[in-house]
Amino acid sequence: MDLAKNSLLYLDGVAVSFDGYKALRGLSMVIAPGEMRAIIGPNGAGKTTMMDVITGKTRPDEGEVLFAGSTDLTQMDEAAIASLGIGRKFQKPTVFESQTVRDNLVLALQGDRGTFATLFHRLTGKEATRLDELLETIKLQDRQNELARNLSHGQKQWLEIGMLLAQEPKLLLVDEPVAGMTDAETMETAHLLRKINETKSVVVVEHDMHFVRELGVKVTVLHEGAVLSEGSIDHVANDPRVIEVYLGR
Amino acid sequence: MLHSARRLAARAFAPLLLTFGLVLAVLAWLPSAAMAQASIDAALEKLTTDSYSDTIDAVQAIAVSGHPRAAVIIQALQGGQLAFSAAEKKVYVRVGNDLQEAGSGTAPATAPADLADVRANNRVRGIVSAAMGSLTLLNPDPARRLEAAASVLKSRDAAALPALDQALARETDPAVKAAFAAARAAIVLNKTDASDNERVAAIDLIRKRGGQDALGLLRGLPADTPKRVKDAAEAGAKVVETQLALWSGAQNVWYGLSLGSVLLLAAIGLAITFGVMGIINMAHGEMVMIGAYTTFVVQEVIRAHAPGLFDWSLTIAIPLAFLTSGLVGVILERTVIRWLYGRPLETLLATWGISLILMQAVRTQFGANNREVGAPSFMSGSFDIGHMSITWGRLWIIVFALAVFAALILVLKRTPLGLQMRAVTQNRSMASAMGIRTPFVDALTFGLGCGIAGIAGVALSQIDNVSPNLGQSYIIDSFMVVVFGGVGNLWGTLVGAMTLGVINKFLEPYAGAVLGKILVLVFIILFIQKRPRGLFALKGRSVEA
Amino acid sequence: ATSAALSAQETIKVGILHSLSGTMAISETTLKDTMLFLIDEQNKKGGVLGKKLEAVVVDPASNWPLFAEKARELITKDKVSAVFGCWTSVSRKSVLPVFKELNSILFYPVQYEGEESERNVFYTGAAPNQQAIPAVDYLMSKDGGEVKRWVLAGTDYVYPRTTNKILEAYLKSKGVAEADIMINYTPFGHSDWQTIVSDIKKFGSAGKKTAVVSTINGDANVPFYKELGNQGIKATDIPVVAFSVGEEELAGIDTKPLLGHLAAWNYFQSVKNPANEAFIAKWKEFTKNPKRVTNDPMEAHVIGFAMWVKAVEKAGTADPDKVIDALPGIEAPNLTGGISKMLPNHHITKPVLIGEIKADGQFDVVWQTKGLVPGDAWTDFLPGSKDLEADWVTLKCGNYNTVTKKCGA
Amino acid sequence: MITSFLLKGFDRRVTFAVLILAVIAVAVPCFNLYLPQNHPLHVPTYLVQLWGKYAAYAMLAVALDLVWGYCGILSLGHGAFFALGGYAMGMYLMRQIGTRGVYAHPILPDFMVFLNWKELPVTWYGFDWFGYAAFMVMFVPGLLAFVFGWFAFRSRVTGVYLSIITQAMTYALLLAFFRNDMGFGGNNGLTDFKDILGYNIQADTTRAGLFFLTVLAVILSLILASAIVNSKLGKVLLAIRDAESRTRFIGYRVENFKVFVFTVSACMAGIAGALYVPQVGIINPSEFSPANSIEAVIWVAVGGRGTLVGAVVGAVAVNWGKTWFTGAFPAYWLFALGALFVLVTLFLPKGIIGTLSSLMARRPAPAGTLNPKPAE
Amino acid sequence: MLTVSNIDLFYGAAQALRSVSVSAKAGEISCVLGRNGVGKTSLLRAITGHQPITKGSIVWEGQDLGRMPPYERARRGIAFVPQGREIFPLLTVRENLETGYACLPRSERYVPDEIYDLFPVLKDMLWRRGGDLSGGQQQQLAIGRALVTRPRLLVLDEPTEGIQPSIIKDIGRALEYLRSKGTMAILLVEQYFDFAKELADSYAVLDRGEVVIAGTKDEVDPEQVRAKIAV
Ligand SMILES: Nc1ncnc2c1ncn2[C@@H]1O[C@H](COP(=O)(O)OP(=O)(O)OP(=O)(O)O)[C@@H](O)[C@H]1O
Ligand SMILES: Nc1ncnc2c1ncn2[C@@H]1O[C@H](COP(=O)(O)OP(=O)(O)OP(=O)(O)O)[C@@H](O)[C@H]1O
Ligand SMILES: NC(N)=O
Ligand SMILES: [Mg+2]
Ligand SMILES: [Mg+2]
Repeated sequence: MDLAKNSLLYLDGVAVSFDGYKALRGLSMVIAPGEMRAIIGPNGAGKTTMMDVITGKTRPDEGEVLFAGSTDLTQMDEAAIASLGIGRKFQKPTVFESQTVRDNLVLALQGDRGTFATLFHRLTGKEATRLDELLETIKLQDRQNELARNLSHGQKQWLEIGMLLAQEPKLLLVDEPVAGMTDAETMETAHLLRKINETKSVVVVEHDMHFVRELGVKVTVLHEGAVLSEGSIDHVANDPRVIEVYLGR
Repeated sequence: MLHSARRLAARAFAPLLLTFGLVLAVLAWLPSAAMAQASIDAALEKLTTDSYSDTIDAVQAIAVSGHPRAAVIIQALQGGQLAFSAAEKKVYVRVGNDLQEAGSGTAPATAPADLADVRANNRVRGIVSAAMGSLTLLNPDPARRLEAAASVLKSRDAAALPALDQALARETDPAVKAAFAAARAAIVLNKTDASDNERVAAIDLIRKRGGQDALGLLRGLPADTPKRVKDAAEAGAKVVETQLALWSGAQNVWYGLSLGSVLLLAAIGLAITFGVMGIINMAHGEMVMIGAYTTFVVQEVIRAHAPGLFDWSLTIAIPLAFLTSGLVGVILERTVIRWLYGRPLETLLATWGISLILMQAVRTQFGANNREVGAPSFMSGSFDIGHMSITWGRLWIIVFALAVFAALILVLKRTPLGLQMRAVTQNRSMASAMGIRTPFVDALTFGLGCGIAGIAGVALSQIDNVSPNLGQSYIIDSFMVVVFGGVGNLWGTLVGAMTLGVINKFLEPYAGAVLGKILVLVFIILFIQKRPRGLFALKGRSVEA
Repeated sequence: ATSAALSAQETIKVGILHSLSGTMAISETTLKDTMLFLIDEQNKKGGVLGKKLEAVVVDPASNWPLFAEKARELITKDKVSAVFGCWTSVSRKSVLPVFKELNSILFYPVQYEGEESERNVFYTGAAPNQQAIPAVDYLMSKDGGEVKRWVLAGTDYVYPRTTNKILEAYLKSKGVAEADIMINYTPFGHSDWQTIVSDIKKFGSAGKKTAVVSTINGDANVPFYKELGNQGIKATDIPVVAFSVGEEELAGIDTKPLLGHLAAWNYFQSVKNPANEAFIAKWKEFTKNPKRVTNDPMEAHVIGFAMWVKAVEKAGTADPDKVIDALPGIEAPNLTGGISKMLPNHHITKPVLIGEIKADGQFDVVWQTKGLVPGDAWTDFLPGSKDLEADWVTLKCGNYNTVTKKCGA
Repeated sequence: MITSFLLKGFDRRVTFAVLILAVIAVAVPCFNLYLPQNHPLHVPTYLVQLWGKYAAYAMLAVALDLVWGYCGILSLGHGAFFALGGYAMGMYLMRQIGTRGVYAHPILPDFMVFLNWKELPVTWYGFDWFGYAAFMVMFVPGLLAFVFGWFAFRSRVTGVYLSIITQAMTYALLLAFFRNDMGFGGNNGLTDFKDILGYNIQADTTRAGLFFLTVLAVILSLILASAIVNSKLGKVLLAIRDAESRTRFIGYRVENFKVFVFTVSACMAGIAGALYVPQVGIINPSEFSPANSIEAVIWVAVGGRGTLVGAVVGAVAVNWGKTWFTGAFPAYWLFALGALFVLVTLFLPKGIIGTLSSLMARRPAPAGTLNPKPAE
Repeated sequence: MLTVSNIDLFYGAAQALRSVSVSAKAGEISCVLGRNGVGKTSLLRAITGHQPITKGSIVWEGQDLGRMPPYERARRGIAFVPQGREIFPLLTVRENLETGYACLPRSERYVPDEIYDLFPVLKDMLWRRGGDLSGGQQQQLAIGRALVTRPRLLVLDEPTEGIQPSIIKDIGRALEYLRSKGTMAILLVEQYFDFAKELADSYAVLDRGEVVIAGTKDEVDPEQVRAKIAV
């Protein structure tokens, strides 16, 4: 129980099935406040499904999902969970296509999300500065007034990362952030995440082993909906079961 | 005997009594030919006054005249083949294009100039058919005897008892025999001079027979009926009532399914153009209408050139309606719809425009009025299952709707074309990259949806107006059905249509047609709250994204 | 719409306000053609007051507010001298204020629920006492089958509801018990009649002679009659007498199974009368269609138009205000052999005919009133209106209360 | 706060439109009332009334564009809100008739007298007072929209499912209002109005005044709608329109936003209906007919979805076309109108205003591809 | 043999490709590299016919493809694995594969076993809807689906995106195998440089819509390429 109390995110025995197919089978995991965790695992292991469960997109059939030791996430909807401070970047980049890059970020900026608050909202100087910072981070300053639909695949990835940052969540769930990025960008992203981790907790899913190594954090390996192995990157990379199902020879 | 028969016949409740009078007269007393001739001549003269009451007197007189041509004359009147000349005071029977003098059967030298039909109104027709029916208690055709039994059951007249007893004694066919027995029981039950035991036995028999008529009989006893009989009748009525309630449940299901099949037919084409292709096809109803007009044209051509084929008219119309509506669909797809893929909401605007154009085109070509589409003989009439009546037309429509549905499912799920259709509508550019000729498949899919709507038009022409507005009256229901069932799921459309049909038919008797319809709409609204993606919702990641 | 061949000085314009599209086009298109035909005929005779008549046709598209808009357009923009138009009561209600405001003339040719008499409107169709009540009287007579049990089936709107209310009161006054009256309403365009027809069948199987009085309107009729045929309800068992089914409607139905069902109107195409035969012949010629039928509302326009022409000639001007005053008292022959007269209440005198459906889609007239029945704007069978009287000649009032002796009070 | 909020509404397009509308609002009544009949600029009363009707339609279109164009809620039932507003106004006008009805009943409207009603139904209480009626004009449609939206949006009914249940709603109301038992005049509806706030409803001055008020209402609704869509809430609406579930994941309560615009829009539609009724002189159940609501959607599409000003232009253009066609070619006008709709979709894919503004921005539409974005 | 010469491509007014030339030969793997948004995908869309070009030519097996629609190109042996997978979401895995039959003669309408050998997961999931698969599974399906058409030119847009390391290796081996058959030209767009380097027979590096480095693996220094991408 202590484990749960002192954790930021606590999953215990989470099971999800779709029309009989068991995507998660008793997944348990604990993320401590301020921790960054890398999650790897074969295609179809259930990584994205796990994030769906945490963010309220999918209701688990069984198991406990607690945030900050006590908040039961399984009883809340997406918006409520997001307001708790859990932000997410999707595996397939999803941005608001018919709005400008800048407006995408404005929407994501932290702030009161109430109906009337947004109706009468005016952009403060602080917010504007923050926007410029973010645009610089994601290298889209010169495209800030373009519609998001005109971005290339990789640029959308960046924009989505920017939106995640704009929310300033307590916990960031990042699903395959470097897919479609060049090696150099991959490294940059790793640094970015590490910097963020100074103040926030991060859960990152990736298949890029260089990237995971660069993060230098504890790694959890999922397989068939449950934890297969956990530990440092070197530990899991040498685990024969991980090599068998995931890394290959 | 004759005398008493005549006196009875003169009474107000004449028709059936007269019938039995005739039977008895024939059986018991053969009048001399001369007397018959005299009475029929007097009667025939009455037919030339063009007055309904004279006609009724004449029919009654002819019926009891015993004249050899009596049946011919009455039959002619029934068939509208009896004509008269007021100037000559003569009556003629039309036989094809020839005339026969009614009394003699000889052909007149010249046809009279002022020949006019002997007219009949409902009252005359009632008496005529009773007179004709009189012969049928002993008719060689068992079906006719059954009808005769039914009419006796309805009349419950004690005077018919002896004839009925006689017929009963001779009867060999068990079904007819049962019917005769029931008719007899109906008479006995209402006969004040029958013994209580006889009447209770009759009640028993009627109760066993059951049905709406039985209920009417058991509940409609005269006021002076002894208590014992009354109680027995009431007990019997209760039994019949429960049984009828069950049957009426079944009947409602049947009505519901048959309404459902109409909804299904109307919606199924839309399940393709809207459900599969995502086109908000407001012109769907007009495709149905075009199918109905195709049926009309086919029937016109058949009527004009090959009347013998009339019973085949729908069979011929089905492929033609499919092709006509389908072709219109293909043309529309190639000229308008194809520019709108990826802009589904704009298809609403364009197809609405198309619908206006098609409606007005049909109005200009065929006029604003309803057009007559007839029913082939195999779709007319009805039969009974227990105490439930099933009309052939409705039965065929259900069968037809299910057949169309099955065919469509097969095409979509089991043929390469079906796979290509689904692939194209799910991701047009990727389908193209896989080598699928998307323009061809698009045109064909839209054409298929429209063609099926056209087929629906053939069936709907049997139960509804064939007018330029035909489509408008189905478009809303069609969308409701497709959406209620779950967009993109054909099975949903089937189950949705049947569910809405049955619900509607169960609400209607309690709430009335108007409130019933309102309640069905409210039901749909509430149901969608529970299942926001319809009855058979598509599930899974791609849908929820 | 104006054929601008003649300048406004030389012609008298006549507005035609009938739906040519939408749900009512089915009924109203024919009336537009009738008016064109009548105007054509009149022009052949030299027009009116030495001027040619000019038809102005617009399409109010079965849309009630559009009726008002189009009426206003006809009167103010096209400056027509009179308008012939409308079918449904709601369309008439919609244009009424316009005609009153702009003081023009409307000839309304369709049977309706009554309870109205306006200075600017001339009602050439039947009031309830010219159709519904005689029809019921006939069914209660020996020839009509001495009906004891009644189904009042109608479309759920004002005309059927009012008519049925009047009929219910009337039947009860004739000693019919509550239990022997079944009232049923259906929505516009109702197409699934299975339940209702089987209910009627049930209601009629109680041993008493039963009849259906149908105020079912428009498109719903075809499926209704088809279902009657399918379920084998014959006129000799349960006759149906309809108030809104005429030759035009029957043209769209296979009438063989409907033999003997009835309709009550003030005119049938089959009426044997030289004037009628001449009219039918010319009509077929005008429409170039030998199968084209005629019907009651057409005859109403024939009478109304003839009256208007006479009134214009009497007044010596087509000015609506003068013509309105000239119209009451004008007589014009109807097509059934009588002379109809415009009454001070702006309704006319008409014969009432009962016809049975024949196999060829025509009606066989089986009964008719001895003379002409004057149309009654305010029915005597409803408490609210039995004291009211309309008289635009002496009282100059459409709703004079005979008890309080005041207009509109 | 409110003024600075409303000022956001004045973007270039709206400001331009507001100016033009303001000129029309003043000029048309003046030209009607103060210029002699034979003056070339004189506006006949029937045109004042006709254009007043178009203005009411335009307001309905703006309301619809707000929910459809910006939030992706394709309501096929907006005619119901319009009609409810219209009925509220009609009931007020009906009560103003007083003893001038044909049966001269001091309280009951004519149709109640002749259907034998003995007393005024509760639903009619208070409608003799204009303030109450004016309140109900907004309150009834607003409440219906709020309740309907509350349930539907909470249950996450979206897309065509929502469209179809809004259609079911208006269809059910159509059938209900047809029934005489409802006490709203059945099929004939409410008509034969005499005066409004003591002014004769048929007087030219009243007509001109109503016209002015209606155009003013259009102006206000344009500004309000524009302010809403230009606010941050407007961006949230767009986000919901394009990716509803994504919007949830960044913490917005989508259902609240939807209920908010849906209700605001319904109130607007109700006011439009209330302004419409005294000008056309009748309100009856056919206003609930699903086809009317679809037509309103079509006005918006013709003018340009998601442009607000386009809604005004579309409503006026289509209705003016209808007026003209039905008079000029009564037998063929449906061909013309139908063709208009087809041609607009094919050649002006963003509607009149949408296409105009992209032309002015000199940004040619993405070339060539029929399907730039493959379906997901 | 595919020869793309001097093509220009526009999105509205924005130019995405400027006089780009690349080529691909049977039995070789040609790699296109570049940072985000430089026009790699645009180039492939031009080749497969999803986006029209305004200048230049694309010649395949001696024929100028001009404005030929994508399905005609597919019928001429060009198969496409797009970025973002583009699975038919409501078709089952099997049906997704069978869409490839459209450009095959009746006798060849089957799914070659090699595909299941390469991606065993597909075999287990034949009856699952494509849209329900995980991202990596979808990517495997997209590659398998392209192979069903027995292409002579295989165009792949970042095929390793989202795929687990062991399968990336398998894909690499598969591409080598396909190359070794000698009948198929392969055009590969990649960001994962090490993977590309292993396979590439020739390089084309794009920057801002222009080819900045081009040549065979012998002519071009891989480190130079890596540096160019890293800028
Ligand atoms: N809605 C669904 N219906 C059926 N199966 C599903 C559904 N959602 C996920 N699955 C299955 O659940 C499993 C886990 O999927 P998930 O997306 O979580 O995998 P993943 O670990 O994120 O894989 P990848 O690395 O490829 O992204 C997969 O086998 C997938 O096919
Ligand atoms: N549909 C479009 N409309 C307008 N501009 C577009 C469109 N698609 C791409 N672009 C722009 O064209 C340029 C090239 O895009 P492309 O998708 O070809 O890049 P890419 O090299 O594939 O990038 P990535 O590695 O991110 O996939 C980018 O700047 C992008 O913003
Ligand atoms: N007046 C009628 N028939 O509506
Ligand atoms: Mg995943
Ligand atoms: Mg790319």
